[in-house]
Amino acid sequence: MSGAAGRTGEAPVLHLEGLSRRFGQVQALDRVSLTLRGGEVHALMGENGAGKSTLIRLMAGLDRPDAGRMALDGAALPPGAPAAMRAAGLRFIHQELHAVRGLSVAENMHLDHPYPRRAGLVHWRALNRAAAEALARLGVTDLDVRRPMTDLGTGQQMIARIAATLIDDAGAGDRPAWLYVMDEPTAALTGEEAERLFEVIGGLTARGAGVLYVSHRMPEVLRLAQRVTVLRDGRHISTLPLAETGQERIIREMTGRDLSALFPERGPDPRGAPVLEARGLSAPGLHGIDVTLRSGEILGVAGLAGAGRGALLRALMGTLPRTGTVTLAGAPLGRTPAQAWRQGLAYIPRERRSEGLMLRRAITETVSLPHLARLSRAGLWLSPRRQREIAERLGRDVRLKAASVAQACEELSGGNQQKVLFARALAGRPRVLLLDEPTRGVDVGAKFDLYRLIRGLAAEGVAVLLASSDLPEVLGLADRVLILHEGRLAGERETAGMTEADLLAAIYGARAA
Amino acid sequence: MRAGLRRFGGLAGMVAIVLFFAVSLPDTFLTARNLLNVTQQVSMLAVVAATMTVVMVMGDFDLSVGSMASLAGVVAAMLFVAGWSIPAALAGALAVGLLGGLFNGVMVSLVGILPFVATLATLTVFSGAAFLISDGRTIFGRDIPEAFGAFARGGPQVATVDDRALLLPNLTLVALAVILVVWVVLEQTTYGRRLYAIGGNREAAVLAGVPVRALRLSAFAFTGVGAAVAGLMYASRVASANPTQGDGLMLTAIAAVFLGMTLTRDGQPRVLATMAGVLTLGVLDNGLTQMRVDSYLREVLVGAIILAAVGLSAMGRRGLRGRG
Amino acid sequence: MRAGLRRFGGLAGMVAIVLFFAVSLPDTFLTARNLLNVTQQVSMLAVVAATMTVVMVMGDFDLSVGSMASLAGVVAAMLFVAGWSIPAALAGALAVGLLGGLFNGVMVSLVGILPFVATLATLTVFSGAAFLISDGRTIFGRDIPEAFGAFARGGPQVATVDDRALLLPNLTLVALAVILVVWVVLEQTTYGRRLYAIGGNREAAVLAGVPVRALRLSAFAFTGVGAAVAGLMYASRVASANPTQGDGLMLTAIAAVFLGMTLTRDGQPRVLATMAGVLTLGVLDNGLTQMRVDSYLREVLVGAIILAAVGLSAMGRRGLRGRG
Amino acid sequence: QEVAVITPYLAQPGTQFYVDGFTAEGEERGWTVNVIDTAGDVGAVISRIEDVVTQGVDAIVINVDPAQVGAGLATAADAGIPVVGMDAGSHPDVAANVTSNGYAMAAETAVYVANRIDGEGAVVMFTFDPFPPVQVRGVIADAVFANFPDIEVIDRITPDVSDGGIADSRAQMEALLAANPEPGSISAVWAAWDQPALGALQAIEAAGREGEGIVITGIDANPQARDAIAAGGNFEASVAQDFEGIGATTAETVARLLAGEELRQRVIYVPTELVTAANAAE
Ligand SMILES: Nc1ncnc2c1ncn2[C@@H]1O[C@H](COP(=O)(O)OP(=O)(O)OP(=O)(O)O)[C@@H](O)[C@H]1O
Ligand SMILES: Nc1ncnc2c1ncn2[C@@H]1O[C@H](COP(=O)(O)OP(=O)(O)OP(=O)(O)O)[C@@H](O)[C@H]1O
Ligand SMILES: [Mg+2]
Ligand SMILES: [Mg+2]
Repeated sequence: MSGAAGRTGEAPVLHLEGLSRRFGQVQALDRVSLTLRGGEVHALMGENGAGKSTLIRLMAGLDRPDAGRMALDGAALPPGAPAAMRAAGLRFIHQELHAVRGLSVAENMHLDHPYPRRAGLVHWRALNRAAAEALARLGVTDLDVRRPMTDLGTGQQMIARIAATLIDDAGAGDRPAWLYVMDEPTAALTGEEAERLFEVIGGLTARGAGVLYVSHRMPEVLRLAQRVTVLRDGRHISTLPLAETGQERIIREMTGRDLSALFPERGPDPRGAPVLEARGLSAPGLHGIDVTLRSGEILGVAGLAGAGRGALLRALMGTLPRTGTVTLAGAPLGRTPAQAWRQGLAYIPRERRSEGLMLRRAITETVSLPHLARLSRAGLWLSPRRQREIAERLGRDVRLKAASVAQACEELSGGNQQKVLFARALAGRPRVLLLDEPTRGVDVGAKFDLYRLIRGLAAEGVAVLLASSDLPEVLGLADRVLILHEGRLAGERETAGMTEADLLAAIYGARAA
Repeated sequence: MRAGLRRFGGLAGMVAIVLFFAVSLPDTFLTARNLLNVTQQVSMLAVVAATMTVVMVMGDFDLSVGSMASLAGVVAAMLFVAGWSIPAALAGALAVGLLGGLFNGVMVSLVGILPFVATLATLTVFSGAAFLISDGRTIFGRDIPEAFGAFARGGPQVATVDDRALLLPNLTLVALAVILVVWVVLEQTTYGRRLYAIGGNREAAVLAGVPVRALRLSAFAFTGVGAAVAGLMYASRVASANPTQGDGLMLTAIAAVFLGMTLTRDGQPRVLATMAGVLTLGVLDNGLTQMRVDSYLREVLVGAIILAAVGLSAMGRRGLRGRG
Repeated sequence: MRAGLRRFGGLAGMVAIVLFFAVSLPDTFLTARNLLNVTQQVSMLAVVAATMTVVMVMGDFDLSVGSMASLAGVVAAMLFVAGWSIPAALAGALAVGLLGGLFNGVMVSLVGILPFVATLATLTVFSGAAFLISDGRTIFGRDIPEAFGAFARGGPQVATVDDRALLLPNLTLVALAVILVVWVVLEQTTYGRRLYAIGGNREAAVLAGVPVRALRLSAFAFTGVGAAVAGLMYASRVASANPTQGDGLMLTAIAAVFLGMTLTRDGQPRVLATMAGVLTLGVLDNGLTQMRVDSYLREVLVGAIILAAVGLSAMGRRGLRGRG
Repeated sequence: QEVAVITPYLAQPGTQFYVDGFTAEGEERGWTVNVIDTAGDVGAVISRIEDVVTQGVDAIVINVDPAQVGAGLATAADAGIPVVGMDAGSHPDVAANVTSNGYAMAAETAVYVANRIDGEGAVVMFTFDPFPPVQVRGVIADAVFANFPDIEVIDRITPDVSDGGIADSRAQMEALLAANPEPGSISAVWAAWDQPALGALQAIEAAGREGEGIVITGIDANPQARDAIAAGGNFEASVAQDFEGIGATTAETVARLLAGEELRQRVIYVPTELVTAANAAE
């Protein structure tokens, strides 16, 4: 079994000493030292771009540090050698979700270690058995591991990747797995799935294994971790036992500023006349939804995974074919994304990298794309200067941290990438803002900026439709919440006075109904 | 800064090639006559490469341009044989280019076939059609109107050098016109910007309201017409048409676009950079021939130079992104 | 289920083609002799396509296989001329294939050039080298050892039909051996599964610590050797070598892989599917020729059939994903 | 003095021989001979003519149809550089064309076939119309066979010539044999050059039908064809062009032009010879 290290009584210790890594102008890590032990959950916190993932890539041997060393129980580990790190008992779940198209679940679970073999050839039965057993440890027994990974939903894919680290495959002479490094594992999980992960983490530490846990979700960290390390701008700020640290202190150390609350203050109720009205809206995955959205209103959309939150936004944008009537300020809403943007809808998609940004292109290009016709002379001749000015102004409005608007989006941290998409949405002075998981993977500081931005827009009369699986976010921001279940409207509530437990009950109640 | 170095590295390489020939062939290389000649020699390639740039901007390819060029030439020639006037026959050939390009566009953007496969198949279809129409023959001699062949030989006179008229070749002028059109469309219009957006992230472009299907379709039509123009230029130059004569243009045009991409920020295709690539290839052929380099060795050298240019650029780019 | 329909649609199409010829050519098509002949005719294509599958599995291409095949044939022939024994000359030619493939691999995976560009450039280099080595000539006749040409004509006798020996052609056996090796490597070893992982999601493979560079490099080497084998088979079949004889293999091999991809779940390249593609192309050529379809029309038909197969598959696949 | 030989067809054996003949004769006369191969691209022939005109050679030799490279010929004429065709074609800007008589060669083998099968039977033709000199041969053979009422041309095949034509011709012949399984259903194969004839021979032997007396003829008599003819199998005849003679005669013609001579005869034929088992070994 993996995680057997505790048996000797002495928990293994991994020392990271003075690790530095620079990318061009960015000092992503600056002499960071850290000690990780078996038997505890060690949280790693920091704003977007603080260097968390960079540190993890160094630990995994995927990248070499410019300076510094790593040692396990005093013995130095070679840099840039993924196999050696595996042999040292380290297991990784990296940040971005990576399913390999065309390979089965079981094969995806064996990506980072050799397949079981018989006579030199792949032993398929053993492969599938190992994968199924690992999944069973997470309580998943009804999943056919021979299915293609890409057939699964995001949550299930994440479960499979977590399970993959539990496969017992230490080779001869290797140290059994004892340190599990998880970079935002719950970002794509539902509450239920996350619970199961937490149970597994509990089991691992009980057996003497250690976990390095990265998350932007404060409640999870407070609940799971024994110690917490904060990075800021690539530098180590502090490592403290969690018992001695409160949420405020962590946030202060992460951001370097005091954020007294997670959400900006509510002003007077800004809700005005109806702007967007949908009657009997149906689309693939949606059945007969009626929605009224008022100007200045923030309307949350909640539900279990696959309930149709994303589909609702996509149907409004016209990227899913829809039936039923939808009017915007009394006029029928167009059926293509181009018409929707033109009429004053703005959309921030769920997967910013694949659905929103042109990663290799300048920030300006992403920002101006939906508004090209408006930003050009006669709708045809480009005006690069005007596009640049708009991008610069909006960049300031959303507090974008970038060298210039000519910088490529891929060089920005996740939170700043999300801000680029907000800038893009604002460039058209929208009447209705459609947000799909707008703060996924965004740090608390940037989240606060975004929340304030959303509030500010609402105060100016913009109607906001906010689809999110982050319940505190829905409750903290929205005036009203729609509850979806299997593509149908299962409830509609004012959020005033509602608690997280109420909302959860409503979501699950919808399922029971 | 490093990006700048890389790009200037590429440009410097091209300048170095020109200087090398200028020094090695002091009397003949850097003469107006020779340089004009080079522009004429590469004019057909320039047209194909420029319009190929239009689809490559979206991250697509069109492998059928060569056989479309052959087909267009053969169509014009057969229309001449059928007694059509020159303008009518040219219009007919261009219409074939447009239809072929639209067909490619439909296959790629509506049916959803990968451009590589779709245009590989239409390459075969167009080539077969060229053979069918011409019955596999070279159409030449009396069948081709005098004026058609004369066009490629003519051009406005710009000077008299050594008692011989120095012409600005008509083919060069045609190529310049096509390049200008492509440049304006790609760099100065929202249409072009949207094509670049498709290349940047197709999914994001769809969600941002870019009519991706219509644009891809039209871009392939553009490339089809460009290939037909080049085919007509070729037919005029050789005053004849045969069903394989344009085939060699395709790979060379793609090579020119890639060579040009080493010069641009971010390694995107841009039409002026493509032209630098085309001229480099043309100058290499011209200079190495004049230096009596064996034609086979010339081929090896051209391949090696492309590899060196693209390789240096790739390494520079990678250095920029870190050692990842 | 729909995916199943789509795949069976593809297979059904191939079966329909065979049935069509079987009915149209009742006496000659479905005979052991003719079918064995088809396997022999496609054997070189099969080898190139099988090893091309190895790089296409990673989402890469190798455009240089055709000129590598030509080069390998020429190298062997020149070594024969230089008096080398048959095994020594064959080893020499295979070594050239290995080196060329490694060179491609280095350019793609270490230098970081797009496979399309890198192998386009090496296509030119290899082809130039083949011309240089052979001085542009066809090497044949007394220069080629009798036994070398005889190999392609021979094979174990499997039966006697109409008083004439029915041979299982040696070339078919070589192709079967190559296919078997590729199948085992791709489908039954960790190595092959890693190649699929690279093709399925390169970034995921990198994060999982898969040695992407080393694997890509080796895969290109594999394809280079495959191309050399095919080149030698070709040279044996025509008992001669010239510097362009393998060039046509490249596009056809890629077409065969794509045709095969219409048969697989998820549209991945798989070697057995590739072989179905190869056989389809071979059967089309054989059957249409027997039906005396004009060779130009045959070309058009083959292109159209590829388009239809891939197009139907693409539409099926898209239907599956919704109208997105 | 420097002479440039520009050809798109160097990979073809015939071209090789006359380029050799030319080079040998030229070097004997002390010339620098620069051979430029454009690998099938006729347009590039114009470009290379322009380049060597710029470079300033003394004479240019081409072996493509001059009508197709008129732009280049005009450039050369403009610069006063003589151009001589080597198995090319006639054109006002080509001082002379040295070649074999293609009409006569095709007539010779077509008539050979007709006589050998006693004027009756099914004939398969391999032709290649895109290449004018070969196209001429097909026309003559068509006329000869049309003149025999009992000869039926059952297929007129244009093989894929990217490899010279052996492999595809063989595949096509195999298909035809399969389609015509009865002995005697194919009487002869007439090929406009040797490679298809060799491909057809391989197909017939591989099908085990060499005993049916199918007569094969080619044109060019390349060494592989000579071997096959000498072996006494189905491949019975071909016509030898005197390639080296063409090359040498072209060189002589160039020399006469360089010496300032005015040429009266602008097409110069070099004699050919029918090759059969009787004289193939020579
Ligand atoms: N390959 C790279 N090239 C250039 N810059 C990089 C690269 N990888 C990371 N960076 C930069 O290094 C810094 C640290 O990035 P890292 O991904 O480690 O942040 P993080 O703490 O994981 O942030 P997040 O919470 O958004 O995941 C950022 O400024 C980022 O832009
Ligand atoms: N293009 C499509 N074709 C057919 N069905 C679709 C399509 N897109 C979405 N659906 C269906 O709609 C339902 C919900 O869609 P999706 O998986 O996008 O979840 P979602 O709407 O984002 O849900 P949530 O945001 O609540 O997790 C699913 O059952 C899915 O099968
Ligand atoms: Mg990170
Ligand atoms: Mg993050």
